[in-house]
Amino acid sequence: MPALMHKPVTTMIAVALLGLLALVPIAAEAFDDPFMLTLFTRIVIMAIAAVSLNLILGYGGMVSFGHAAYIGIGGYTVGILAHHGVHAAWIQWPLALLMSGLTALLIGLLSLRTKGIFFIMITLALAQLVYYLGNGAYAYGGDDGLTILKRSDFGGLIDLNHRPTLYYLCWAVLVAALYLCYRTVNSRFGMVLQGAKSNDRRMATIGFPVFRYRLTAFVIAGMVCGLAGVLSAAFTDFISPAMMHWSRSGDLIVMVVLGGMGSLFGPLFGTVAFLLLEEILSSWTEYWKIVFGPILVLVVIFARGGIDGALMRGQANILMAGCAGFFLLYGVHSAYESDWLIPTAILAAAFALVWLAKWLADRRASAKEAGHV
Amino acid sequence: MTRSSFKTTLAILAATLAALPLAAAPAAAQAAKKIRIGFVTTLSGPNAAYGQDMKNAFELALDHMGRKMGGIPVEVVYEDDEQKPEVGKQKTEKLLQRDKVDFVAGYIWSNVLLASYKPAIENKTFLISANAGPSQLAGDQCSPYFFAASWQNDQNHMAVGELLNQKGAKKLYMVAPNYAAGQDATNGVKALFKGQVVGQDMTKWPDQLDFSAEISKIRAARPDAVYVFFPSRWGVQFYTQYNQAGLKKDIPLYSAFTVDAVTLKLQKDLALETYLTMTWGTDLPYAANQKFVGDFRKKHKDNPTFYGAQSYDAANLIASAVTATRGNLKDKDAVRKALEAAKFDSVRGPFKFGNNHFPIQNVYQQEVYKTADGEYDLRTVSTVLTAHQDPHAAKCKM
Amino acid sequence: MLLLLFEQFLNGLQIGLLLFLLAAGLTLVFGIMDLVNLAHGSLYMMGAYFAAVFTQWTGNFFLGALLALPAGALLGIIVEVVALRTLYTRDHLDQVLATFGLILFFNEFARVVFGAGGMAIELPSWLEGQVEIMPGLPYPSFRFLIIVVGLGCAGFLYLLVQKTRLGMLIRAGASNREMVGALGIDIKLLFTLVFGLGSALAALAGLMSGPITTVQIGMGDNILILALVVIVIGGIGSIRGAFIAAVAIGVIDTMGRAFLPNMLGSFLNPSDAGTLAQALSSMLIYILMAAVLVLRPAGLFPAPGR
Amino acid sequence: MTDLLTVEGIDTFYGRSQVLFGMSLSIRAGEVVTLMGRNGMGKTTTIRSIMGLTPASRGRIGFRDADIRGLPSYRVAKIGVGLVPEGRQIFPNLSVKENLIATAANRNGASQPWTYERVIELFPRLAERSGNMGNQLSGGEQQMLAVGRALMTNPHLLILDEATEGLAPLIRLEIWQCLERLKQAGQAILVVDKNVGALTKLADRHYVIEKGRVVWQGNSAELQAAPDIQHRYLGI
Repeated sequence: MPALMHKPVTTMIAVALLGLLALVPIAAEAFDDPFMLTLFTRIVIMAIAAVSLNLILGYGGMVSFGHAAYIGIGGYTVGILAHHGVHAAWIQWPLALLMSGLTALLIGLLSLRTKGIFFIMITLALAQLVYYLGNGAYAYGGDDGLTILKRSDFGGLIDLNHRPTLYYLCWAVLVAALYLCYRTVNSRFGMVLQGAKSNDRRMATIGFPVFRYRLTAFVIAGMVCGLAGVLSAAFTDFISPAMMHWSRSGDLIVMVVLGGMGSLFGPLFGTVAFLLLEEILSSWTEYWKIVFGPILVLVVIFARGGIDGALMRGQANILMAGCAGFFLLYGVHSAYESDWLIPTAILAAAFALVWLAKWLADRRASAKEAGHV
Repeated sequence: MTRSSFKTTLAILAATLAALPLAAAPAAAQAAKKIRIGFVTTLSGPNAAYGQDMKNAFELALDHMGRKMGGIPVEVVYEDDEQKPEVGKQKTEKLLQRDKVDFVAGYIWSNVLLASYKPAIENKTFLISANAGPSQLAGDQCSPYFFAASWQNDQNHMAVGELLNQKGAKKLYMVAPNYAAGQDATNGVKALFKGQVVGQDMTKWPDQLDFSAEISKIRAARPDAVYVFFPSRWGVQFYTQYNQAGLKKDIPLYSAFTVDAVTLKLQKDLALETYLTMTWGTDLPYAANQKFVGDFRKKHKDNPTFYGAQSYDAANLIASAVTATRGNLKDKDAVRKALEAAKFDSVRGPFKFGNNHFPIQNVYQQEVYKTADGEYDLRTVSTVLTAHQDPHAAKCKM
Repeated sequence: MLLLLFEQFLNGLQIGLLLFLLAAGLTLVFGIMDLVNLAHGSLYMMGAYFAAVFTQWTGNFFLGALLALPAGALLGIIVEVVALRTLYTRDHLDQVLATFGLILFFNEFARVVFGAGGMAIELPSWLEGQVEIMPGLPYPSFRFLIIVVGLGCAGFLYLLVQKTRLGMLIRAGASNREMVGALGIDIKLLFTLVFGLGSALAALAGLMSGPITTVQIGMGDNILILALVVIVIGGIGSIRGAFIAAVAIGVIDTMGRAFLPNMLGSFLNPSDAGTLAQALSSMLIYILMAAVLVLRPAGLFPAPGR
Repeated sequence: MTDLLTVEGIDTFYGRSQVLFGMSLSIRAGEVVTLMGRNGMGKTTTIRSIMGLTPASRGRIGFRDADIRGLPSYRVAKIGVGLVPEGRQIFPNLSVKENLIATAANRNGASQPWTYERVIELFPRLAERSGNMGNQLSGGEQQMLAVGRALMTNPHLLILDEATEGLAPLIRLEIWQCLERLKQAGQAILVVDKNVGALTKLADRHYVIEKGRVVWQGNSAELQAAPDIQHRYLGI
């Protein structure tokens, strides 16, 4: 288990995060805040898509700028079938996976001969074709999108209308996707994939059919992302071309890079951080992007390798300081809205984090001293 | 983190902690019962000006009511949909689930409204559109919990078709963006226009910036009239380019939704002598309208847009239902009946709901003129359609 | 018909040249500094806003433009020094993430500073009219000016890059920046200058497109994708490639919009032809790029030494 | 202190691995000095450290009374160090002429500075290729171009890193002859090469390094008299 063993901090935090995510429906019930469940359902679904992107982007070096297309393909397959009265999940879901897999195969065949920015752009171009296809599909609402009147029917086995059930299904798919990614990456197949990322010519001369390996990974990622689309359709009861717009693909890349590409749990961290920040900042001010934009720049400059990179290199102090700053803002903000208890608690937490960050920094500094003398 | 920056952080923290009780004090006292309204519109990005206008008008309506409906205080939560369907849906769900609002209102864009529609309806919360009026919701997907305080998409376009007949246009060229509302627009015009459509271009949506190819084709086709539908900034772009091509003086331009108080600041002279239709105008002589427009101008030093006027009506529509039910919003049937009655003074004058909860209303021809102080404004020329009901109502089984 | 064909060609050329102005700066920065600058679109937007503000202030479009160019270059240099300089040696995706953050920032910034409603750039009246290029073919004066400026700019860039010592250093820096430094050239300064030049070009593109497309928040976002398409088709770092690709895209896109419906109408029924033509003309550029990349995976004019 | 270049006890790291361990050497004006040793012993790293391309983290590097350790490479070049790098590193997308004049300068204030014409005179072969792109030249032509390019900056000190590696014997000879002429003209040169035979004729003094430090130094006569040194450290 090489990919997991050498960074236990990340794994611990990720497992804790997954555990916390599993508690969301209970917390939503306890705090009587059903929106919490809604928010996290979306986060978990996006995390599935980000994990799938990371498989090809992080491990395979294939920067797909059209990954949102598969969300759309998955969603549209379900939506169109539902529109024609086919609600059985046993038909809808496999067909959606098949369609997104086929699309990925087609896109991969055309694009995998190119490299670098050219690969980025050709995947964008092909995804834009899919986007315009959705935009022009007036039979299915065009850009207005299509409302799905009835969710997929598992014949009474799983009730998707029951919100916690749907959430746990998404959560389970996320865990499964992570496991799949883990197994793939640590298999011989994954080794070749990663080897080809750093030097595809050498892998080819050793005798591995690099193109076929890459194509396979590309298709797997497309199918997993298509599944995210299926879940998204089930969750929002709505599909529209907007979910395939290039900016959505861009968001996915941002989530993966923010979290740390080429690390198993990076995309999970990235998605949670990205969407939570978006939700919280935008609830404070309409001008939230003026804060969010520079945060991204700072993350790139100071936390190399994203959140996961910072964790791995023991830059926990930077993360802590970041969280503390965030909590500080949050505390000051909520001081204007709610009574004294909550803001005080938040500020105390911020204080604790600052202290912890300092402690970590000191420990690191002293460890460095010791190591160098 | 260096030692000195750490100390600074500590100092800030300490100061904030000390200031907390002061800041928190006013929030502590909270009243018991409130009417809660969620308002979803676009408050960021290129079209934020419209969302802001809607918010301003909604706030003005609340001011006019003394921020009370039927004697009960009102609280409004505004949310930004970023013009993205899934964000709009999430914000709507937040309003329904966390803020537990009694009404949701707003919605500029059809696709945002359609994405947000089902959660609201399933939650049995009344959804009042202050702008978007897609045909699906007027027809087979109509709902007891949905009301459009604005119009049905086709109404303004059909009025253009009728206006073209009145002006004696025989050959028409149409340009609209290639998306659902653009299709509705061209079909709406064709529904009443009796002449011949000599050409029709559907432009790439949303990223086409330049209409030179279409304008050259218009020049070559030599029509009597040109009809365009380009909301917000696309309208400015088309008008600018049409004028730069020198066509404006030769071929009259007809449009709906393409000129409003926001775009007019940029279009200026370009919008003079063009033919427009709208269900509302700043100069409609009704008392409610005069009060709305007068106070809006006073407060914001600016003209309201039709988006704002519809939001003002939406606020009053909600107030009328709260008043009629004496604040008992649990009785959904009573609320619905009160909403259907639409007993409020609309800024549009005569206003009533059809069976599908879309308005039956007049559509006016409007034109741009230069005011005495050199500004630009819209004024009403004539009534093109009277007490008009949209054509989809028949498909609604309600 | 022939006249219309020619007019549509001019339209395409003009759109293409506008795209070239934007793409030239992008390909310069990308090719030489190996920096993926998504914020190029934001610099384009800010250039347009600068021009609008300065035009309003001075009352003259040309004075406004003259002020907007150095302002755009200066803004670019500030961005480079503050945020991007540390990212040259990083992974492309780090650059994507950071410059994505800059886009968000600039869009909100413009909204706070200039308001949400957008601005118009007032042209002198002689530019609002038309010039008669050929008998029976009046053409909008300002669009004609765009063609002139675009061609002039292409010529200027050709001379700068091919004939001056600065141009040699720029090309040398593109292929081997360490060696340029080891021969005594301050590569940081050179890069900052190049970035400033790229930003000035973005501002020029913005202020030339402002009067026809209006100045709006987010105006740089979609066109940036088109500019990326251009530089990828042309080959990264190649000004000549960017020029050819931009003009090709402009002409093909315009011709597609202008003539596809009729062409398809000759063998399909009108309503099918209409739908298909609209769908096709939206996709045309992307189909073109995909085709080019399938056939030539490094674009039409891959720069040597990369 | 008449030393042109003084390197005193520098340590240099690539990431975490240390390559130079207290490396020292010095060159006087007008002197030709060589740096010899097997592959991977730190010759190129020494040069990169002098140039500021891979900065040394400890020690002192002095050049004409200035401390240049830690300066960015362009500042080192500007003070008057001209580099002919390993692998030649000609700009492939510049023509021969452009390669020569792009970075030209008169850094040592010579009354008769190197010009394009003088370099062409030195390497007549380049004249016929002046319009060709850098990547269209043969290895030998590229090497001449690289030397010419460094000369065009009129350096106080010329550094050549593996200048004859992989070249045909005749071309090698031409390069050695050229260096001989430069020496006559009073040009200080630091040469990294493996060709002991040619170097003992050309150079005044030699440094032999192993594992990042100097293990032997002396003049040409001493080196020729010490076959064990040649055998042990240079593998001859």
